[in-house]
Amino acid sequence: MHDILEQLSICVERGKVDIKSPFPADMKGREGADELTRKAIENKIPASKILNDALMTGMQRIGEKFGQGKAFIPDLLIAAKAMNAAMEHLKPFFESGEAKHKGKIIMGTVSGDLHDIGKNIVKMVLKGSGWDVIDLGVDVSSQKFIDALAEHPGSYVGLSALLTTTMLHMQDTTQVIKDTYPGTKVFVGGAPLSQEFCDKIGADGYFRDPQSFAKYLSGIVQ
Amino acid sequence: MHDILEQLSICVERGKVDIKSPFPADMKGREGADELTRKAIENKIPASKILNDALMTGMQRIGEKFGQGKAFIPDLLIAAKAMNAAMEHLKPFFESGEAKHKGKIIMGTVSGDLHDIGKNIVKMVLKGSGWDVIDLGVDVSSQKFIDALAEHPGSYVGLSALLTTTMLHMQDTTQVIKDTYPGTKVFVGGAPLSQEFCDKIGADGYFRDPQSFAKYLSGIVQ
Amino acid sequence: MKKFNSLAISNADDLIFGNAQNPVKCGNGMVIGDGVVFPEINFTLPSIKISGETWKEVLQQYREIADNISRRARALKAPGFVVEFEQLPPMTQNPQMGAEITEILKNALNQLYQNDGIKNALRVTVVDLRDADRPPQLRDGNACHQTLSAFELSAQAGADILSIESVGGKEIHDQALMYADLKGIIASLGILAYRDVSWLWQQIKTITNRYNIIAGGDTACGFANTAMQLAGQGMLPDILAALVRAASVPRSLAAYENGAIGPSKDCAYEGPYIKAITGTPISMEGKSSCCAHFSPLGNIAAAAADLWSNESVQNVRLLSGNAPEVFYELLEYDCRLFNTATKHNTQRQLRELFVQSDIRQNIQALMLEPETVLKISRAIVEQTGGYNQTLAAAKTAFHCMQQAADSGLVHLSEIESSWFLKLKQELDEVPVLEDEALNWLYENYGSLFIPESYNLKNLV
Amino acid sequence: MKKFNSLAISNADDLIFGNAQNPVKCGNGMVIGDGVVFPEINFTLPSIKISGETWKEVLQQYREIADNISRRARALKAPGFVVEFEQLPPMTQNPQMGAEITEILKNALNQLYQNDGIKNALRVTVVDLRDADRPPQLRDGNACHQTLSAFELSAQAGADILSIESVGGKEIHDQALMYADLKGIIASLGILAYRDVSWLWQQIKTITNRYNIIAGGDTACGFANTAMQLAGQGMLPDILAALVRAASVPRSLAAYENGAIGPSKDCAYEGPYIKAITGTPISMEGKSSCCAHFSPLGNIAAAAADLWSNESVQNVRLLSGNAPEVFYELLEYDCRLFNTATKHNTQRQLRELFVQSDIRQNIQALMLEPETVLKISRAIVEQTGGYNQTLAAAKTAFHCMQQAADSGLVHLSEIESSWFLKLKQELDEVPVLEDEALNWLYENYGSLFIPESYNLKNLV
Ligand code: B12
Ligand code: B12
Repeated sequence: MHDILEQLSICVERGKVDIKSPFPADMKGREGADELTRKAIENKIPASKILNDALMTGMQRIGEKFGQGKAFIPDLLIAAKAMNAAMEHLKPFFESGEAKHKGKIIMGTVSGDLHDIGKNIVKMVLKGSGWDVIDLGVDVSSQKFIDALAEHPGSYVGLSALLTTTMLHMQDTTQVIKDTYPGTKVFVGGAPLSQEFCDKIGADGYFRDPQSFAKYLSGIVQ
Repeated sequence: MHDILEQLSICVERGKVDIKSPFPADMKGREGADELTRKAIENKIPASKILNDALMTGMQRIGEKFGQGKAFIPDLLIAAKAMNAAMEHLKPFFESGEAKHKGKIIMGTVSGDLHDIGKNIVKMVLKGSGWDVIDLGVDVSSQKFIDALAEHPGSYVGLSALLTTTMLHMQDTTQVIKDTYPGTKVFVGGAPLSQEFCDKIGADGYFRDPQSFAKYLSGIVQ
Repeated sequence: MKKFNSLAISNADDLIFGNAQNPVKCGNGMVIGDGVVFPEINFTLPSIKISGETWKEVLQQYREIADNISRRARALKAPGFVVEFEQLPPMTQNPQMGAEITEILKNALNQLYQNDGIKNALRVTVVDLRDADRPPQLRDGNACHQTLSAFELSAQAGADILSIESVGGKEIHDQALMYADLKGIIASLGILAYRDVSWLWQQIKTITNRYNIIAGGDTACGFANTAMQLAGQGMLPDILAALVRAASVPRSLAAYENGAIGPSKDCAYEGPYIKAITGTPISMEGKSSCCAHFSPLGNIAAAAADLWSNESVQNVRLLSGNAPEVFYELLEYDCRLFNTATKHNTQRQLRELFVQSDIRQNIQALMLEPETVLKISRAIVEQTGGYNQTLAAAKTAFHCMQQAADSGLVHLSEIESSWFLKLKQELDEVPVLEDEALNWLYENYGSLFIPESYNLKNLV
Repeated sequence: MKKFNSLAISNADDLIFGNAQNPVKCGNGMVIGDGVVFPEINFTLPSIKISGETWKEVLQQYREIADNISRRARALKAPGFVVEFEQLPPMTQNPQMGAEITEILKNALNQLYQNDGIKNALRVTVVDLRDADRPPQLRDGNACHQTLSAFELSAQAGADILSIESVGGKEIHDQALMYADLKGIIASLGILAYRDVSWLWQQIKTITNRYNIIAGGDTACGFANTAMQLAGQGMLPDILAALVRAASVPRSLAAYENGAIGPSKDCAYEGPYIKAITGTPISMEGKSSCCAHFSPLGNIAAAAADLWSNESVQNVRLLSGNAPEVFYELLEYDCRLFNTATKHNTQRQLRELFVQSDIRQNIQALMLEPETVLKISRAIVEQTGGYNQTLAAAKTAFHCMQQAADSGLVHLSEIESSWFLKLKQELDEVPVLEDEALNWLYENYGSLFIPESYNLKNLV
């Protein structure tokens, strides 16, 4: 593989945005994702090759490390920053200016519930593994999910709840979604949930953490 | 009240069967339920008066003490023994030879479950408060309950279960009973149960202990 | 048959958590009773019927439990633990069912050991199906054969330790308890239960020998814990429950006379006696088994524990996670405390705190107080034969309670006191000779048991 | 406003469970922090929607919980306990709902005291509804008014102690935490959260004064416990969670500067700092709150507790009974142990065992180690103003962690070590001046918060 691409993938993996960025300490003063992408383009490496062989590779590596407990959320986010810096240069080469997405997922914390940290993490991890996530925020009514599905037909839906008293809203929400858009897959998560509860309310899957959710989703699109 | 009756009620309450019985220690050598009942009859006190004013009164007093945590199961059983000794003399005076019962209750531990201590205690307490209890034992199938109801129409039913895996048999059993004999009241109890579970399976009442069950039953027959 | 004529532990100071004279090695690198207290985590199914249709789901439940506990063990950097798989009736009735679950659990434990170095062992407790019939047939018949076959298949499937809550004698004891009939209680425990436990453990021992695994131990759960539960609900006097506790020791000891080597079973609160007499490591449950039953012994139960158990909890969801992993974490923290004390050489002080925190609250706690344990244990080993031992245990227990009440250590309520007098009188009337007691059993409870079940001749 | 310029407890030996310099009297005969540790039992609804239709059932749930706990307290002959009623959102949104439940609980507690002499007090924690909007309006608007009105109605309905888990500054902190952005973390805690807590507790204090009840305390739950949860799930470094813990102290301290007198809130693990600085009795949760969340601090959390809590558990059925009574029993046994140690004058040894059992396992535990608590507390009281205090706390915490790692007390994994270097570097770059930090906040997170909510001028 091209040396520049290898270096670039490392910059993404380790979150080295540009030459000025202080992290990681051992790469201080060296060129980052920004500079290396420019160089790669100058070297006439095809944009799709840069994207796939360097940027995606780097993201994938940090994602795997995260899955193995060898990286944290901030590592993912910083890698994403480096990736974004690189993408700025690649945008003109892609029609839509965006990398190809695996699909769309509409996410939200259900009605009455304001806990969103878990949901946000799921969002991040899914984004990191190539999904287009539409985040409806917290305290989201069934109607809002329906509206979002109207706007983004064929999306998957992910519901989050952290309270024993709001998790039951997942039931109506799932019901309404399935009634209005039959065939829509609805996934659920959040600390008080269980597989049993998921089965009871007729949702299509429960996941305890974003990693297993992402793995499952990758499975169904392949 | 007649002095003999007062003494007799004390013998029943305290479980003094006859002159030879060593308990209670402070009544050693004194006449017991056996002798005093004979005396009462000799004194031409009407049998129904002996039953109501002495025997039942004694049983009621010990039952109340039990309810207040001032007596134990063996106290109840020993009182019942004294009562039975007295009843031997009264039998000829009653048509059926039995005191008037409040009603019949069919009891059993459900299919697959062998725990019976709790059920037996419930039985004792109910008997003590005037109910006719038909005990079907442990590991009782739905069919056996139906058979018993055929034999004792109009009875209440009490189901017991101690295992999380057998409590679900209460559901079918209740169902079958209600289908076959609509209007039959089914009550449930046992350590893993809850009001919620009772509601879910469509039973008519859950009680955590025999005292509250007995209190409730007395309420509905009045 | 082994006879225990003297105490393995004769100084109360040495009757302490984490240390047993004869540690037990088993499973994946586990050594029990050699200085460290480990959790013994137990669990059961949530409300679910066991049938062909639900079988997949049942297996999935056990898989989930094993995964969750493993994750918690890793997160807490646990040194090791024991898992108890307590079968439910259909799993023993169809021993291949129990075996299938045993295998799932064993595989998960093997993996945890290989990947993370966390030591572990699997205890399988089968259901004593012989309890199903009244009167029960104990040495023959379908229930007996199924029970023994469940042991066999569990061993084959990977169990490291076998246990049972055996029920011989209970057909009498259940009734005798209700009447607070000490003659019946002592005869059923000392003659019937003692004989059944002896016979049963010979059978189990031949199986564990064949598979080179551990014969754990039995428990008087159906006797003494029932009494404890009933006392807790205000149905029986506490002093009676305490008496039954002591009187049940010889019957459980019979397992060790016949080949069991521990760890004893968690719900056997007679554990400290077994440890004092035989030097066997013991499993105990206390405050952290609140999920399974309330208890007047929450802290004092820890005094001599080598495994520390939660008794049992359904696989239901709590706010933090599923109940089995939740209680696993709780046990792990308890064990950290025990083991830190041992490391700092302050284990005796900690034990003293456990003892002192319960001893004044309920007379049942007295039965687990180390000096009392030794006193009663001594009375037991001075006797030979189950009946003599049981009667001696009861009498000594009564004596200890009397002293505790007299000295003001424990306050007895008014009804407890009046029962105290009653029981004292009754105890004096219990036959001293086993034969006499046996005759009395035949006379008073003859219809309730089958003499052949105990290899006794039918007197009639 | 009170200023704390020195430590109420300057000797680590005195930072110990059961004893606070300024005990709090409240409720039915309760005195907290005067030598005895009491349980603080918390509970919540099982899976059930709160609506007009279910309201009767909801009330019935709370009645059942109160009955069950009372029965347990009687059975265990408990000297006393605190109940926390933590409201759920609809109960604060409709404060008369919260009040109705408060009344039910209070009546049950009054009865228990009258009939059985068991001391007790009722803490009511309302929901900080202001969190609902982004950016949140903190000092005005519907959510703010409802929240304050819930305090008022709870007080009227019989609350003895008021608490809240307030959220000012969280709108920034949530984001900053994800990026491990120390500048954002310290500024949001030290400037925004500090200002909001100060204002909010002035409001609460006027209410508690009016009803002559107790202003309990606040908690950095949404900040530091979130970080702890995330670290527990492998999402954030432990060292970051530890840092946030220390950095959240000044923000919670602001409640005490403005009238709170304790007991602090259970989930505020900053409690020991509050106790060291102000002498206030504190509520802590540890291993026995495993029902509510897993924790790397199960034992060490007990070191300085005056109330010992289970955080929260749903009213679901376990094998022994309902979960709230189950956890109540567990807490009671824990407290027996604490109090027995105090009675035997071995409380310091027991505390040492709690500390030593966790300290090597996870660096977050270091933040609760008494000497470390005092070191960081000292650094805090030497500064004035929330921002300076927060920065000093973070720096001192970092220093303590460095020492612990260097001395080998704690072992850091490879990624933890690499993050250690990263955070060290970042910490050096955090602005020393509050104004500078504020400007930086405007620049980097300006769109996420409303300056008026903090009585700050809008810089743009
Ligand atoms: C932080 C926190 C808060 C913060 C919320 C901050 C925020 N912006 O989210 C604040 C302080 C505001 C808060 C408020 C309240 N909270 Co709160 N809170 C917590 C706490 C401590 C941590 C939650 C958290 O963020 N965890 C970390 C994240 C990463 O984990 P997670 O959410 O479980 O998400 C993970 C998985 O579940 C999964 N996941 C999540 N969603 C989804 C979705 C899908 C589709 C999939 C596949 C996976 C998935 O992936 C995530 C990453 O692994 C918990 C305690 C606990 N044990 O969870 C209490 C807790 C949830 N809160 C509780 C309570 C009671 C409340 C309040 C009512 C308190 C009060 N009286 O004020 C209010 C309610 C506000 C409201 N209307 O919602 C209770 C719930 C009790 C109950 N009855 O259910 C808990 C359990 C604490 C307790 N007392 O025991 N809380
Ligand atoms: C004694 C006992 C036994 C004895 C049973 C003796 C007997 N003849 O009943 C023996 C040793 C035989 C036994 C066996 C088993 N047991 Co068992 N047993 C217990 C124990 C310790 C006490 C039960 C008891 O008698 N309590 C005292 C009585 C008075 O209380 P109660 O039954 O709850 O009844 C009261 C109320 O509930 C109510 N009530 C009861 N019935 C009814 C009915 C009505 C209509 C009403 C209104 C009220 C009511 O009134 C009663 C008086 O107040 C419990 C532990 C516990 N925490 O309960 C385990 C327990 C129930 N057993 C358990 C288990 C697992 C078993 C076995 C499978 C063990 C094994 N592996 O061998 C077998 C199963 C046998 C079978 N097929 O049923 C588990 C259940 C777990 C689960 N999944 O549900 C428990 C919880 C112990 C544990 N491990 O935690 N057990």
